[in-house]
Formats: sequence, structure tokens, C-alpha cells
Amino acid sequence: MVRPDARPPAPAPEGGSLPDAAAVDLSVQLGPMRLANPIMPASGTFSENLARVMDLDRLGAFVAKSIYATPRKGNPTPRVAETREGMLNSIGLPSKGVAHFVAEHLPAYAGLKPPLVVSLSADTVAEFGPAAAEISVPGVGAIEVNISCPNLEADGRAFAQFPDATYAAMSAVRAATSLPIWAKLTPNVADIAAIAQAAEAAGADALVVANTILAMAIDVETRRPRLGNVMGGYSGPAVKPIMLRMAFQCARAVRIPVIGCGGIVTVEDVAEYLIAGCSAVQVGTQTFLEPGAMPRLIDELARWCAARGIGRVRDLVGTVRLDPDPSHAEWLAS
Amino acid sequence: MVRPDARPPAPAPEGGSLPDAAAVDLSVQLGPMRLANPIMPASGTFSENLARVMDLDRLGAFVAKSIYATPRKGNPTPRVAETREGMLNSIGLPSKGVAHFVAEHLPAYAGLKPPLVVSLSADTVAEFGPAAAEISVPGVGAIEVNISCPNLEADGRAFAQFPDATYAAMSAVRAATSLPIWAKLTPNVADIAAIAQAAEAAGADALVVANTILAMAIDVETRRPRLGNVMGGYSGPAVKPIMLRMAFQCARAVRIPVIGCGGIVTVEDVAEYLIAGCSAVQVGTQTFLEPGAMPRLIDELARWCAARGIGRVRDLVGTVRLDPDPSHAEWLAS
Amino acid sequence: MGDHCCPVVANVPVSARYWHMVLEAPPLACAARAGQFFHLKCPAPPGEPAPFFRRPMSVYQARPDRGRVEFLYKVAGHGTRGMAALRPGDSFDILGPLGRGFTLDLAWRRIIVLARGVGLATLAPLAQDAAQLGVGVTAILSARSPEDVLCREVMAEAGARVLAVTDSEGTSDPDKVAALIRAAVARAGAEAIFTCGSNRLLQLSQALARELGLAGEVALEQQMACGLGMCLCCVRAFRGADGEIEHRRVCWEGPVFPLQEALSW
Amino acid sequence: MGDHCCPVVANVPVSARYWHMVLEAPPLACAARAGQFFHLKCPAPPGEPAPFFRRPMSVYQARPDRGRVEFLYKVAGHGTRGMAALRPGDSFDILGPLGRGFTLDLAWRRIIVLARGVGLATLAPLAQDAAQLGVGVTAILSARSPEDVLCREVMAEAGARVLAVTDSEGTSDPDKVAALIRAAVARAGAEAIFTCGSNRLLQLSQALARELGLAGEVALEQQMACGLGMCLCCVRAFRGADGEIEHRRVCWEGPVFPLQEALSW
Ligand SMILES: Cc1cc2nc3c(=O)[nH]c(=O)nc-3n(C[C@H](O)[C@H](O)[C@H](O)COP(=O)(O)OP(=O)(O)OC[C@H]3O[C@@H](n4cnc5c(N)ncnc54)[C@H](O)[C@@H]3O)c2cc1C
Ligand SMILES: Cc1cc2nc3c(=O)[nH]c(=O)nc-3n(C[C@H](O)[C@H](O)[C@H](O)COP(=O)(O)OP(=O)(O)OC[C@H]3O[C@@H](n4cnc5c(N)ncnc54)[C@H](O)[C@@H]3O)c2cc1C
Ligand SMILES: Cc1cc2nc3c(=O)[nH]c(=O)nc-3n(C[C@H](O)[C@H](O)[C@H](O)COP(=O)(O)O)c2cc1C
Ligand SMILES: Cc1cc2nc3c(=O)[nH]c(=O)nc-3n(C[C@H](O)[C@H](O)[C@H](O)COP(=O)(O)O)c2cc1C
Ligand code: FES
Ligand code: FES
Repeated sequence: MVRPDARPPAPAPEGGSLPDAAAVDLSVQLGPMRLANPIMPASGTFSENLARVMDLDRLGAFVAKSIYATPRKGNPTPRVAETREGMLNSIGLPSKGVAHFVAEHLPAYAGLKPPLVVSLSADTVAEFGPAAAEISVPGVGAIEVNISCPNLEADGRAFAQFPDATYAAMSAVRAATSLPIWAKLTPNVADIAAIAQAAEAAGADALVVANTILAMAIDVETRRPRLGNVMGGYSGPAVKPIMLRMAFQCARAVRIPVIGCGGIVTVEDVAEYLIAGCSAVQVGTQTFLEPGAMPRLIDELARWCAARGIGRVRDLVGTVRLDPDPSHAEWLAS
Repeated sequence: MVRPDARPPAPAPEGGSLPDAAAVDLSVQLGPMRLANPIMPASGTFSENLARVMDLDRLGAFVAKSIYATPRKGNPTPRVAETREGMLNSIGLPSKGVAHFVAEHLPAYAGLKPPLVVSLSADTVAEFGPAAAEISVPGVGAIEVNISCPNLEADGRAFAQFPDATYAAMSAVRAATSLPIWAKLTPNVADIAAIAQAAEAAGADALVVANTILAMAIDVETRRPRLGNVMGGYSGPAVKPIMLRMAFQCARAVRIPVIGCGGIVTVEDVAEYLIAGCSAVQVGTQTFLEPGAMPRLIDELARWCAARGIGRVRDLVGTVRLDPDPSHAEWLAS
Repeated sequence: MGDHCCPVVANVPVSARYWHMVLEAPPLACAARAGQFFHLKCPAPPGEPAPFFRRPMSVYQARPDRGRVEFLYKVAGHGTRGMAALRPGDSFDILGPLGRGFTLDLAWRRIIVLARGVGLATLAPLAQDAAQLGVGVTAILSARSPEDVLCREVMAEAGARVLAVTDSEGTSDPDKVAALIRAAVARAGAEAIFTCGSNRLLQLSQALARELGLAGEVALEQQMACGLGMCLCCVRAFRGADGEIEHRRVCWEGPVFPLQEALSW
Repeated sequence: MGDHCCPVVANVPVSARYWHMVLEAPPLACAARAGQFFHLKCPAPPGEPAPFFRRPMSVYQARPDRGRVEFLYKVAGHGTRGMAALRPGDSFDILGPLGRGFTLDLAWRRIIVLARGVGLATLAPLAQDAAQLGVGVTAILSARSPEDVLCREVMAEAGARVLAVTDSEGTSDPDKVAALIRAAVARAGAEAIFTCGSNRLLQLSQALARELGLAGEVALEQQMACGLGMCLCCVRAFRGADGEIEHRRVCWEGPVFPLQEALSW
């Protein structure tokens, strides 16, 4: 994959020889967790079925589809629609409940190396604590708290649309588990940094920025919405510039690590999120188009770093240069 | 241009013959204004220079680049960056002030048929009233109030990120002019319907939904933001599903007309906004790639309607079908 | 399993609306079973961008002896327009084989395959398998008009008894098709019925299978994103063991399902 | 003016990094003036999506007699990679001619054109115009190495006195170029200097023009979105009449500007 704005690599560092891709240290630190590399799937775009096309042990972590404490059905079909550079989905978080997950899915991860991150949703703040306690079983490495799902106490708006609901939901989970907890934020907000800070204050160990953007498409012949649920979440390359901005804003607003998510296709996209301040990234939609996207990105990231004399991937994190470009000096002065 | 998801037209209405494209009534009603057709430029993507490539009299209206009461400089370069299906801009609203606009630009529109809509920005609520009064001169048909620009009293956040600031800015303009006033909303909000209602309550005659989405891109080789101003506004096809959703939400939340804006390229995009509830649309970024985009869309819209037996474009407005599809009945019941 | 870039050997129209594509893909040809599908990364049709999603397409023929995988498809929209633009020598990225195919009981004397349009593409390899394994086949091929009847030769060559029914001749309505099915059961001893795609054929097959005590399966279609059971977009409704309505993924639990469990829509 | 789809007549590399494209475009060939540019809708390079923006490119040759418009370009990135993939017979969507070109004073005895790399593409038609109108031309062509010197023949054919200076021969540093300019003024009577693109050449030209009392213009580059003066992205800083720094649009007030008003960067 060649990215439209790909540039030739910068020249090798003076005097030194380039490291070999195999010698690049891909590991990253995510709060209390050390991951072998920064590439992991986004919730809802991965399952153990992917073992049919790749070696799961290569991933930095596993992130499962969001589950609720109790079983629930999903949305009407059509549940997806494609757009020019992305997709809409209104799957609607069908779930067979925590107990079913523990019994039916957890065993598939036993013996695999990467940590399993369980994504947890709930309808109300009160439901989060017990569900988090129930899922805190051996084999689960962290809980990703999907506070971008609708909060039934707030007229269906997401917890993560409000700092106070974010704080309440994350605090409930924090009190109920000793596992690392990640807050998955929604981009459907005016000020994501304020939400990020509320999650941090409630004890989140990391942030995932972000879930899908609420969007819509209409079939102009039938005049029906293209999704059975009328509106749905937008993901894929089209959303990347928005998600990158939000990840950058969050990384500057909090001290906990940020995991970037949205529109990753190329190794340059991964590098862009890391440089913007993310410690790791999640890959979603691209896996639907290219099931081997994550292992490809891991290989390419090692080569990309090697070609630029970068020995450790984590040295890229947050290195965006905000100093004024000399060629802009005239503008900044005027 | 063929849209990815273009379908063959629906069969002609039983028994009737199809109207001729020339016979299709393209006019639309925008509150107190009647436009010859629903296609107009988006602010900042148009000027009288376009007369070099098209007959300006064909447009539904003109919308000028946003101006401030007093002169101001813009942002540092680079001011634009391209992405896979869109662009980022941080032009920064340079303006030579209302007086300069009246003296230097207004005369170019004298004698042209479509109404001229002036887009007005201001740094504070207090500045909006006098500026609106100053620009209410003969030759100006309406004022588009760009409340999506930064409000210096709210730490640079946009007026249209808050219902109360929206209400205050629009009320100030309402009190200062008898021209029709449009509120241009920002998509960088959690709940656009609440903003739409505040603008309506303050006396707006129409809403423009919406301005650009705050976004970012980083050059991974230099590690600098691709925009001199670090972050900027995202526009083009990539944003359409988000803007369409917001236009739909606004159209259902207010009684005043909504003008859709964001990512329009094809005639199906125009139809999609109209069906979603918009009375007219604005075309921005596509004009940069294809200066003749607007006249093309006007021609195509007439043919598109004719091929489907639609005699009046305004009959499309808000015809989205939200009744449950029979094939969904099973889901809705379960 | 995985995604493979395969050279196109042939890609030609076989009627006004249907195309036939042959790919060179030796390992896949061995792996693919009747009823399974591939998920295709269709290229951009001329003058249009490439479609975003992959497109599911049944294995029409997978000939291990010739190392080829074939598709029979209708040019329906954006993705299949892109498919039709492929030329011999071009490379085509296909993911699969995916999903669960048909199950044949070798004790059956005869099966009925009932399909319309490109549904035949899905059922043709089942008929071939059955014939090869010594199970008789009655193929009821439904179409708008005699020119539109697909797979007549393939079915006949495989040894199937071919009955074409068409709208233009007035032979395709449910009653007439039901009579053919009854006859195949009563006179030729058919013990199972296989169908696919359309709601009308599903309802008819379910009703007759219930009445006549036939076994059977149906291959269903639904829009897909991942094709690997991960995204949950391709669900359809089924009557579960406990009588409850449940959702199953066409790409993962299917596309072939027990005939009586599928709910018509 | 407007956008036109023109057939590609030729598109070939002329050196390791530069390409030459010839388009058939009779009306545009008549309209285009030296210093103006076209805004090009570059196609997708193989294996990449098409670039989103158009790309600005100077008129290198516009020959009304042959009905052709030509570009001389460096393959720099995404868009120019796409340009280089065009083949004779392909169609290329170009918008223009745009912007304000060079102004020649027929009273001048001689002008100096000073450029490096593809900057020559912009200045070549000016040299040709001057020569045709009886104004002498001294062309100082700067490059990395003698093989890289562009437009030597075109300039010479037009009747210009060609002086090539190169980094590899150590003849291209500012002092040596300044000496050549002084000589052209003192001995050959040059009265104006024209340059383009690079900051270094602009500063040198401004200093010498001030010192020697030369008129002159500079053609500037800046990233462009619309090319029609609407988006305000292509601004550069200038010293206005009142001494204030002001922003002007390269696509609309330029790309050619009075030499002393442009601020170096
Ligand atoms: C398991 C399976 C096997 C199939 N086998 C065949 C076959 O052998 N021959 C054949 O001609 N067709 C087959 N189909 C249908 C085929 O997938 C669609 O015709 C095709 O996806 C249409 O794509 P398009 O871009 O041309 O149409 P568009 O209408 O542009 O497609 C828009 C979206 O809807 C989806 N879609 C549209 N129609 C269908 C459909 N009937 N089923 C599933 N998704 C659909 C597309 O995949 C795409 O995501 C099969 C479908 C499934 C699920
Ligand atoms: C008026 C004018 C005339 C020009 N004439 C010529 C010419 O005759 N021959 C030639 O080889 N080049 C010329 N250029 C430069 C040419 O426009 C760039 O080389 C080209 O845009 C690079 O595009 P890219 O996609 O290959 O590079 P990328 O680096 O991928 O481009 C990324 C973005 O930056 C812009 N960009 C990059 N470099 C430049 C540049 N130097 N000037 C303006 N925008 C740039 C691109 O247009 C694009 O928007 C001219 C520029 C201008 C403004
Ligand atoms: C089909 C689909 C299902 C998803 N399900 C979930 C989910 O269950 N929980 C969740 O937190 N995010 C879910 N997401 C959002 C993704 O995890 C991710 O945030 C988003 O898709 C953006 O990343 P991408 O552009 O790489 O796909 C889903 C996304 C898609 C496309
Ligand atoms: C270069 C550029 C400049 C813009 N300037 C303004 C402006 O001055 N005032 C304003 O309200 N919107 C401005 N916009 C936003 C557009 O009017 C429009 O809302 C947005 O681009 C979405 O439409 P599009 O996707 O069709 O471009 C600008 C957009 C661009 C790309
Ligand atoms: S297509 Fe993703 S689950 Fe079936
Ligand atoms: S490129 Fe738009 S103003 Fe110059």
C-alpha cells in the first residue's frame, strides 16, 4: 500500500549505519502493560476467527467485540453501508452476555501470548461495576470500557458525551476491578480533551480515541436510509484526520497513554498516530478489506523505522514538531 | 461523474410520460427567499472570479467568503493539505473588512440575477450587530452569519458550539438588520439539534449545516503538522455522511429551512441532502477540483428529476422514508 | 484460506446480464466446496472509484484437476461492474473459500435443486457432486425466459434431469413448480431439496419439504463486510432449537442453512 | 479559460528527474502567455489513488502554430508520478491558462533570465518571446551537474546567450553568478532580470537589481487548491506600496510579481 502523500525516507543518521528491521524494538508501554508492538484490533472488528488467516500471537494485544452484562439483540438490517472512503455501521452491539463470553470465547485465547482486552458496555452507570467485576477473571488482561455506547439514563446519548457521566462510569469500573481499564471515547463531542481528563481523573489507565462518528446515508432511489437503524457509525480512511486531531488533543490533555483509532490503512498512518502522541493504535475497518492488515503493518513498521534509523518504536511517540517552521517566521511575526 | 452507489432510476410513473429536463421546476423556497434552483456555492470557496469559467446567473445564489467588520490577517502557510477523499484548510479568515467588501466586491454582483449572500464573522457577540448593520446595503440579499468561527470571549471556541452563544450572536444580528439571516453551524458539537433550535429561537431565517470539521494531518518525515496552523477544517466527499446526518437532525428539529453543505460531488449527493430535509445545498471543495461543478449539478439535477418523473425539485425535500421496511419487520418485532 | 491474487483466465458475458469468470488458483480449487463462497476485492469500474467493501460470490466451479476457480455472476451494481471490467491476465484478489457449504447424504437416491437466476451458480457444483457420488439430481431451473436459463448444459452434463421453467412460457409459477417437485418425489424418489436466494423459492421449498417429508438446505444471501464472522452485519433470522428467533451470520454459520430453520422475509 | 480534456501527444523523460509532456490543445496554445500556468488534474499513479488537488504547472511551450501546449516537469511526488504515467492518446484534464504572466518592455536592449531546475520551464517561453521581439537574452542556467542543465537547446535556438553554471563544476555559487550578471549588464547592456522559484536566486536577483538599477520580475510557487483566487491558500508575503507587509495570491495576482516587492523566505 502506498499512501498518497508518502515521501522518501529522511537520509540515514550521519555516520551511523541503519538498523536491521528485525532489530527494531517494537515494544510499547501502555500504563501498567508492556505490549510486544503497538498494533491491535479495534473492538467489533476482530474475533478469534481471524486465526484462520493470521498468527494471532503476532498482535500487540487482542480487543474483543463489546459485550454487555446480559444478552441483547442488535439492530435491524441493513447493518452496514459503504461510502467513498469508509463505511457506516449500525450493528447495535448484540451480545450474549458476560457469562457466555467467559464460557464460549475466553478459552480460544488461552495459551496465546498477547493480552486479551475485553470491551465492556452497559446501559446505565450502575450496571458497569458488577459487569466489570464479573469479567475480571483469569485470562483477561484489561477492560476497555466502551463509554461511547448509549446511556439509557441520558436519553440514549453516550456516557462519553459528558464529562460527569464519563467520570461516573469509569469510577464505577475502577472500584470494581483491579485490572487495567481503558476508556473508549466517542468523537461525537465538542471538546474531547475535557472528556479525556474526566476519564483520567476517574482512574483510567489509558484512553482509546475514538469510536465511530455518527453519520447517515440515504438511497436516493428508494429514499430509505441505507442503514436499518437510520443512522450509524462512520469508520475507515475518511475519518482519520478527525480521529488524529482528537488523539492529539487528548494526548496533550492527559498524562495516561492514548491509543489512536480510526482509519488506519498504511504504515504512515500508524506513524502519524504515534508521532501525534499515541502509544499504540487500533486497526478496524481495514481488516474487513484486508484480513492480514495487522501483521502487514507490524512488518512494515519495523522496516519503516529501520529505514529511518529509528531503533525503538516508542521513541516516535509524541514527537510531533510544533516549533514554528523557519519558513513561517514571517507569518508568525506579522 | 458516477457515484459508487448509483442505481438505475426507478421506473417511470404508471401511465404518465416523463417530463422533459427543461420543464422541471428547479426553484426552491428558502424562508422569505425564492431561489431559481437549490445550488449555491459554500462560503470561502467562491468569488466573482468564477465568472471566468461559468455564467454566474445560473446559480441559485451567491455566497461570499466570510468577512469581519475590520481587517485581519490569515494563518501561516501551508494553509491547505489534501487527504484521500478530502482536504484540510486553515486559511484563518483573512478579511479586508466590511467597507472594503462594499467598495471592491459588491459592484461585481450588480446586474446579476441570483441574490448575494454575505457571510459575516466576528470575534465577539458585541461586534456582530454593528457589522450586520453596516453590511445591510442594497445589493445584499441575505446575511449568512458564520457563528462557526472562533469566539474570542469563549477561549477561541466557536459561538455555534454553545446554544447560548448561538442565541446571543444570532439575536444581535436579528436586531441589527431586516435582511434574511442564515446561521452557519459548526459540526464540532455533540448535539447539533440543540444549536439549530437556539438559532431558530433567535430569529434565524435558515440554517446552513455545516462548516468544516476540525481535523489534523502530520507529515511523518518532517514530523510537522501539514498545516501551518496545526489543525484545520476538513471538507470534501469524506465528510458527507457526517454532514448529511447533521442536516437530517437539524431539519427534524426546526421549522426553518436547512441548507445542506459538505462533500457534494454528484447529483445523487444533491438529491440525498434534499431527501434528508434540506431545501437547498452549498457546494464547496468540489469547485476547486472542477470549477464548473455547480452548473453541471444544476443540469444534472434537472435531468435526474425528469428521468424519475419528478416535476418540481422542491417536492423532494424531506421525503426520506423512515417507515419500517417490510423486510425489517421481523427485526422491529423481535 | 486467506486472500490470494489470482490471474484471470477468462471473463466473458454468457447472456445479456450474466458473466462467467475463470481464475487460475490451484490451491483454492482444491479447497473450495459446493456452497462456499469467496469474498472478492472488485477493482474500480472504468470512470468510477473502486467499491469499498469486498463482494461475496459463490463457488460456481472449482476444478482441482484444472486448478481453476470459476464464478457465474450477474452485473448488478458497482462491484460487479468492476468485476466485468477484468481482462484475462489481470490479477484478482479473492479471499476464501469461506463459510459452510452443502451437506449431501450418500444414502439419498435423488435430490432436487431448485433455483432461479444466479442462484444456479451456487447449486451447480452441488448437482455435480451429487451426480459424481451416485445421487440422482432433478434440477428445476427457473428464469424469465428460455434464453435466460442458466447452467442447463452444466447440469445436464453432470447427469441431472433438467426441467426449465420460465415466466414467459407461464411455467414458473408456484403451483406449477410445486407439481414438478411432487412428481420428482413421487416418481423419481427425490428425498431432499436444495434451494437458494429468493424468498419465494424458500417458502415454496419449506412448504413442500414439510408436506412431503423432504430433507433440505438453503443457501442465503446477505450484505457482508468482513466475511469472517467478525462484524455481525450479515445476520438473518432463524427459528432456533428452542423455537426462539435468533440471528445467525450468513458468512460464518452459513451461507448454507437447514431448510426449515431459515425464516422467510 | 476553463477545464479541457486534451489528448497527450508525447510524455517522455528528458533526464533522470525531468519529464516533457506535449498536449494537443489548439485554443489553449493561442491563449497561453509566458509565465502563466495550468492547473492539472493528475491521474492516479499505478497502485495509488488519484491525488485530491490539481497541480499547478507553468506553460513551458505554447505553440499556436502547432496547436500544442507543453510542460517540463520534475517527478516530485504523488501528482507528478501520476502525470508521468500518462501515455500518448490518454486524455488529460487541464484548467487554464491561469494567472498573470511576465511583462516585457520592448525598449529593453537585453534581459537576463536566471533559473535553476524546472524554473527554466517557466522562463524558457519568456526568452523565446524576447528574442522574437528583438530583445537580447542572456540565460544563466543553474544545475547540479552539466547533465542536469535543462533547456540549453531551446534557449540557444531562440537566440539567447546561454551560460550554464553547475555545482559539480563549482561555477554556481552566488559570487560567481553575480559576476556573470554584472558582466551581462556592463558588457551586453542587460536592463532587466527575471528569475523564479528558489529563495537563493530571488535574494541574489533582488540585491543585484537594486545595485545595478535593473527592472525585473519573479515567478513564485506556492501550494494551490483552486487556482482561481478563491481559496486564499496560495498567498505569499510582499512589501506593499506603503511599506506594509501584505499577502498576495500566487495564482491570481501572480505567479509573476515585481521583483523587489516579493519577500524572500
Ligand atoms: C454467499 C453469497 C453468494 C453469492 N453468490 C453469487 C453468485 O454466485 N453470483 C452472483 O451473481 N451473485 C452472487 N451473490 C450476490 C452478490 O454478492 C451480489 O450480487 C453483489 O454483492 C452485488 O454487488 P454490486 O456491487 O454489483 O451491487 P451493489 O448494489 O452496488 O452493492 C451494494 C452493496 O450491497 C451488497 N449486495 C447487493 N446485492 C447483494 C446480494 N444479493 N447479496 C449480498 N450482498 C449484496 C454488495 O455486496 C454491496 O455491499 C452472492 C451473495 C452471497 C451472500
Ligand atoms: C505557478 C507554478 C508553476 C509551476 N511550474 C512548474 C513546472 O513548470 N515544472 C515543475 O516541475 N514544477 C512546477 N511547479 C511546481 C509543481 O507544482 C510541483 O512540483 C507539484 O505540484 C508537485 O506535486 P506532487 O504531487 O508531485 O508533489 P507532492 O509533494 O506530493 O505535493 C503535495 C502538495 O504540495 C504541492 N506542492 C509540492 N511542491 C510544490 C511546489 N514547488 N509548488 C507548488 N505546490 C507544490 C502540490 O501541488 C500538492 O498540493 C510549479 C508551481 C507553481 C505554483
Ligand atoms: C462493524 C463495526 C463494529 C464495531 N463494533 C464496536 C464495538 O462493539 N465496540 C466498540 O467500542 N467499537 C466498535 N466499533 C468501532 C471500532 O472499534 C473503531 O473504533 C472504529 O471502527 C474506527 O476505527 P477504523 O476506522 O480503523 O475502523 C465497530 C466498528 C465497526 C466498523
Ligand atoms: C478553503 C476553504 C475556505 C473556507 N472558508 C470559509 C469561510 O470563509 N466561511 C465559512 O463559513 N466557511 C468556509 N469554508 C467552509 C465551506 O463553506 C463549507 O462549509 C465546507 O467546505 C464544506 O463543504 P464542502 O465539503 O463542499 O467543501 C471554507 C472551506 C474551504 C475548503
Ligand atoms: S460479514 Fe462480517 S460477520 Fe458476516
Ligand atoms: S489557489 Fe486558491 S487562491 Fe490561489
